[in-house]
Amino acid sequence: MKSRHKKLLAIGLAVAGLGIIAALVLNAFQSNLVFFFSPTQVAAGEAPSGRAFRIGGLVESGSLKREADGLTVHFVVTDTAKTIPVTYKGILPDLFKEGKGTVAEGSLGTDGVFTATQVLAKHDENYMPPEAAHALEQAQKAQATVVQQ
Amino acid sequence: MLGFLLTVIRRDLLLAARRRGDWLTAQFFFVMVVSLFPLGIGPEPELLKRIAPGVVWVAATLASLLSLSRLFADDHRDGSLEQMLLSPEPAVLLALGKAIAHWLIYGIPLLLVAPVLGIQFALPAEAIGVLVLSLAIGTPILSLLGAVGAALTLGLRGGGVLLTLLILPLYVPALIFGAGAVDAMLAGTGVEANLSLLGAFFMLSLLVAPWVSAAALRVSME
Amino acid sequence: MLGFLLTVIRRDLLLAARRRGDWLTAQFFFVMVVSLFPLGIGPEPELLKRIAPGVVWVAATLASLLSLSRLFADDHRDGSLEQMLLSPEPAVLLALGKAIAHWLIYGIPLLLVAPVLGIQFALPAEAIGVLVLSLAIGTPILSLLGAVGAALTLGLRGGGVLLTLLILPLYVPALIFGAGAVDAMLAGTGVEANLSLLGAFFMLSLLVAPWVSAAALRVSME
Amino acid sequence: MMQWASWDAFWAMGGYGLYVWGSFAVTALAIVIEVILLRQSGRQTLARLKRLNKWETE
Amino acid sequence: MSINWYKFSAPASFYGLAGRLAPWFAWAAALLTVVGLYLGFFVAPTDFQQGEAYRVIFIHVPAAWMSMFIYLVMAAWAAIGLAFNTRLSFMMARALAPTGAMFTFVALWTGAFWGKPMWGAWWVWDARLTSELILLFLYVGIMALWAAIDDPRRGDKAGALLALIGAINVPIIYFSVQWWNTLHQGSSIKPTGSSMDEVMLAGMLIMAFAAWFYTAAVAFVRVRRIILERERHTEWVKHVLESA
Amino acid sequence: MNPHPVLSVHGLACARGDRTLFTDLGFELAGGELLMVQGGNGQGKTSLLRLLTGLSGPVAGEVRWRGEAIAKSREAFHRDMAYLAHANGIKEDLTPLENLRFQAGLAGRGFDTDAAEQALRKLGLARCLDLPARVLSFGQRRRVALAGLLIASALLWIMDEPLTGLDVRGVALVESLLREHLQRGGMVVMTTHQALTLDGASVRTLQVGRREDA
Amino acid sequence: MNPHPVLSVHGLACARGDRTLFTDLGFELAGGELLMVQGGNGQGKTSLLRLLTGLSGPVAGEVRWRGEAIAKSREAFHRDMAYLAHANGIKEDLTPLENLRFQAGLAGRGFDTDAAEQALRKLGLARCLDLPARVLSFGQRRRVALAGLLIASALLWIMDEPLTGLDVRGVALVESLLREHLQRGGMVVMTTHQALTLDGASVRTLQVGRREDA
Ligand code: HEM
Ligand SMILES: Nc1ncnc2c1ncn2[C@@H]1O[C@H](COP(=O)(O)OP(=O)(O)OP(=O)(O)O)[C@@H](O)[C@H]1O
Ligand SMILES: Nc1ncnc2c1ncn2[C@@H]1O[C@H](COP(=O)(O)OP(=O)(O)OP(=O)(O)O)[C@@H](O)[C@H]1O
Ligand SMILES: [Mg+2]
Ligand SMILES: [Mg+2]
Repeated sequence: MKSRHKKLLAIGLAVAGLGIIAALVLNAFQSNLVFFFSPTQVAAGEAPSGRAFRIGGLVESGSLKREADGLTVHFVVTDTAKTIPVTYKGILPDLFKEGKGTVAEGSLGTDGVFTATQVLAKHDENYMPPEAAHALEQAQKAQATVVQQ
Repeated sequence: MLGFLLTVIRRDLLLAARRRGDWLTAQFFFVMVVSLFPLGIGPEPELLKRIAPGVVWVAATLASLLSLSRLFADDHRDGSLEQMLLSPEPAVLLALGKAIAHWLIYGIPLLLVAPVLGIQFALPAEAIGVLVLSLAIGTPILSLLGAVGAALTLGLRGGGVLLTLLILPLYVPALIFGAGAVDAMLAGTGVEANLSLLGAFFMLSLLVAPWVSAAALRVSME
Repeated sequence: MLGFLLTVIRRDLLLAARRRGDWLTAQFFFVMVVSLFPLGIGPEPELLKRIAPGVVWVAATLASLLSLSRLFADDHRDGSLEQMLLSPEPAVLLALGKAIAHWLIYGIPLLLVAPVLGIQFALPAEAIGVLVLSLAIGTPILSLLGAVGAALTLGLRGGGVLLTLLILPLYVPALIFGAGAVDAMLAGTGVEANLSLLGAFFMLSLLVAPWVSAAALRVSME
Repeated sequence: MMQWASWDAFWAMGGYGLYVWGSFAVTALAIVIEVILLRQSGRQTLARLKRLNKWETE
Repeated sequence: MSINWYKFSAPASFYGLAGRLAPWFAWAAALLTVVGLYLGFFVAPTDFQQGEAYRVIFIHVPAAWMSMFIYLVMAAWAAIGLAFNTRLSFMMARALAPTGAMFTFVALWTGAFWGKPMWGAWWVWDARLTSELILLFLYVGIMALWAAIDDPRRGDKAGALLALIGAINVPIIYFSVQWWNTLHQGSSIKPTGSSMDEVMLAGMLIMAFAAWFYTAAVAFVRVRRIILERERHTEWVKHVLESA
Repeated sequence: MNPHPVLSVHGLACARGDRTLFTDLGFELAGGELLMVQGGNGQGKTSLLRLLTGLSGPVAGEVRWRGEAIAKSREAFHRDMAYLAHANGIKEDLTPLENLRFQAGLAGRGFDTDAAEQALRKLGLARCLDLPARVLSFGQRRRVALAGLLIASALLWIMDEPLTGLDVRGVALVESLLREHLQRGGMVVMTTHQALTLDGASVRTLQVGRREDA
Repeated sequence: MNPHPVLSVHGLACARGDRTLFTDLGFELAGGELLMVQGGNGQGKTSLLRLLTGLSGPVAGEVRWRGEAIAKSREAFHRDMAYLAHANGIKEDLTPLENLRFQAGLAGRGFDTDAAEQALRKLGLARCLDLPARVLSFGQRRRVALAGLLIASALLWIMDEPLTGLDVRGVALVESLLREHLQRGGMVVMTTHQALTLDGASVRTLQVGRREDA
């Protein structure tokens, strides 16, 4: 084999290899590979069964209830399509609020209630002063009313 | 070219056959590390099943790493590595051949032993299947990357540990995806994503590692 | 006689100081093995806490074993072991000194790092205390027994792996009692029984191991 | 002091003092250590090289 | 004597240049730090969701950026050194690594100290955090390899090879928040614009520049030391040593 | 025979660690010539030989083979050259014959079992053919390495202290091998601290390292 | 001087693996005498020397020191003996001087820094005093080991090919060291394949291995 042929062969193999890599990676990202599962995924049976896993989503507005002991809480995690009720006993992170993101670890009972052993807050990437946030909220509400009308 | 590659592989296989004790010991190490865990952690079956993928994968990693530290060291000490680098054939093939031989000698037996260990940890049959499959894709990665590390640390004192330090960070993705695949199987979620990424990582190592090890070998000879 | 013992220890400390990289790397290896498990097993805190004692103990075992494989090897290769055995002083002191130096160099830092790893695995403070205490009694056992293995496997190829094979079974009791003590702490039962047994095992190794290693050294010189 | 009612409020950081100051303190410490090490090793290198060169020209 | 010793080799002239630049960069870093911290602590408003805890951002983000940026620059120097066998490139790579490791550590530490109050956990094994930890391991591994090899030329090349393979980790760190769903937040600064208040953003960017200048200053000082060591047999170094 | 120098070295400089061993070293060598590299302990003989083989790279200067820099024509050069280093490069677990077989395979050469066996016999290893190299004495191992050199049928031999460990007969044997090789038009670059009798051969010497220590 | 033999060997036999190297070997050595062990490659010289040091045990026979078997009087014997093996026994990370210091400590001897430095200088290592042994050339390392032998002030020197790697000056140096040692009433058992000029010293030879191979 001439050295030019060798070079061509090497380049050909490299290109083929890169192609395979790209295909495999794309395939992987089409499948699920996640730190947590969304309620929709759980509903679709994609989440693990009979063992601990994480769910993530927003805390549904108005769903947060505290029991008398002050530690046990109930809330509902939603991704706007599906919802999962959660119970948790322990201290909640400061950022845990209705309407905000959360990631809860625990297991799903047969009654469809998710018993969490750890609840984390997942915040978004927005940083602004409260006034601005308030103004933004107002604006959004105004827009929403405009749309409704 | 192919002849050279085959000679490199045949030579290492013959040497391994002459030193069967070495080879057996490496396999034994793997079995032993895995078996230590039930001793250290306690015999709770559910717990053991949960940690089985991670433990088997970590043990396989460590077992391969230990044998990898000698991949070029013996040839370096007795001067035959020098002679091989003076061959007219390209050093990439040498590095590739050495990695392939290492996998044949130390990787394949791991695959054969793994099912037994899986049973020891009460893994269900499908999970054992995924475990073996993930190891089959994952252990060659270690042989390839490890060859880079072995070449870089050639002749340094404490090379074995240094090798580990250099290679483990690079190897972490394989560990995560490999153990992740088995875990996903146990959890009843899809294993495909993990295995695809593992495969992609394998292809990447196959493309890159031999060149880097060859360069590293030349550097270490200076 | 004491002078000889001190010379042996001082010499190894000086050599370790000259090669600070080696030493740091061994510590890093320990940290890394422990950190691998969360990657392989998954990040569930409750689970991690459960397996923490076993993982830390197994990792400490492996880290010590790796450095042990070089306990006599370097001295053997460059011929200084031969010279030391030709000293008029008894070889038992040599073996003992080497084991003590090994513990000072590789054992003590493990004790210092262990708390950090305990925190990584979310262990409570008292459990971390017991972990360190159990390691403090257990790691010298490893240095002492490991010296026996290192002497036995001296000059054999693949000595490192063979060493593991020989010594791990002997070390299993230390592992069980050591991890057991921490486990007992976590479970809220008494730790005393485990620690007492560990202490007894330590005394036994201290009495027996140096003699055996000295004899093994002479044998491997033949 | 447009943001803070008092120095106490400043140090309290709205209850997050430990975390905010813990972050900044360790960062400062890391930088100080790096600078000190750099100076030290610079001085050592200089001294060592001087010694070596003198010894070699002897 | 008025011989211009520095004319004779690239390291020699760079030695002088680095010496002249380092103080300027150091002062710039100090100045920017003061301005940045002032903006960050006294001008920037409280955040609407994180309260005062968000102020960790002024050190976390610059440190995280620098940890990745320094790695890339180091790998680039290493690649140049391997390709063209230029001694100075390897020296630059060596001079950068410790500072990169330092910033990686700081990013990890401040991230943990931020995560505890905000997320409710010091540490989780998500993709962003794990890959950043691997970055620290890579830095340490490269430095350990350099330390273990006595022959500087061999050490240079060996470390450079390792640095190059490790470079693949940097895009993984950066894009991890997009590729996988992580607990770590997504990017606040995107090509399309930022989702941050202007004053906050200004403080953060100024602190990032401060970190950049600091890195440059420290690297210059360190590379001067390395140059002296490597070139100690040359006339100009002997001259420098005599006059020092 | 080629009247032009086949191996030529120009302005070679070598540094180990931070010590410069030699600078501006140059020589030319044609077929049938032997170059004896001389110098006391630690003067840089081994370092020079490794530069010549291309195993390490020079700080300055160039080694040329048939007029081309060996860095560029590596393959052709290594096809023509055989290097006997201080380490013998034989595997302890293989018999002498197996050692030679794999050496040939790795060098991309064909292997003739009879020729190899003959070379081993010539070097006085007739009784060791079936033993693993591990049990051979130091001198016997050196002889195996020499046999490897012999069957490589290379044009250029680079030999670092080939006589270490050889007894008196061994030394005489090496001398006759060298003479034969040179007569066939081969070339040799070698070092040794021992005396060597090579009457009739065209021997040149090269002094490495300026200052004499000690 | 002791008129009786100080070192005596009786009916010594040695087997390596399944091969008998020598049987019924005996000799006596008194102060001021040098025993040159001769034999071709692989005849068992190294094996004999290791038997003499007590590092390995004989199949049959006995080595006696001042009339007592060395297996019994190990401590006294090792106080009087120094062994220069093929491996130098020096640590690569220590400087020559540190190496000598620890050697002395490990041998339970006192250490005189000045004397050690002088020995190193005598062996031509003046310029290497501050370097780690790692960067020394092969010949220079051999010289460090020889310096260790020198300051051990032992009565009996056992030396396995002390000349390997030494340049011409080095060989001359060793010759003069040997002469001095013998004149002081010391004893030497050694091997070498090179020629050694020791006029005036009482040199005896011992042939190891019957058959001459090769
Ligand atoms: C140990 C834990 C953490 C690590 C290792 C880490 C790592 C990183 C890294 C490498 C970056 C730079 C990549 C980029 O610019 O996208 C980054 C950016 C950032 N991190 Fe973290 N982080 C940690 C925890 C946190 C926490 C707890 C928060 C907030 C609560 C946070 C907020 C941010 C923000 C706001 C950015 C800037 C994003 C941008 O605009 O690009 N990080 N972090
Ligand atoms: N890293 C280093 N730092 C300083 N000096 C070094 C280093 N490596 C090698 N040297 C020096 O370079 C020289 C090595 O030369 P080389 O091994 O080529 O010698 P040689 O001529 O073959 O000697 P010998 O006859 O003893 O084999 C020695 O003098 C040694 O001290
Ligand atoms: N395990 C074994 N099986 C068979 N033969 C062996 C074994 N070990 C050693 N030998 C033989 O014993 C001899 C070793 O002798 P030794 O090393 O003492 O030789 P020597 O006289 O020192 O030779 P040299 O001059 O080459 O150093 C060799 O001939 C070797 O082949
Ligand atoms: Mg040499
Ligand atoms: Mg011998």
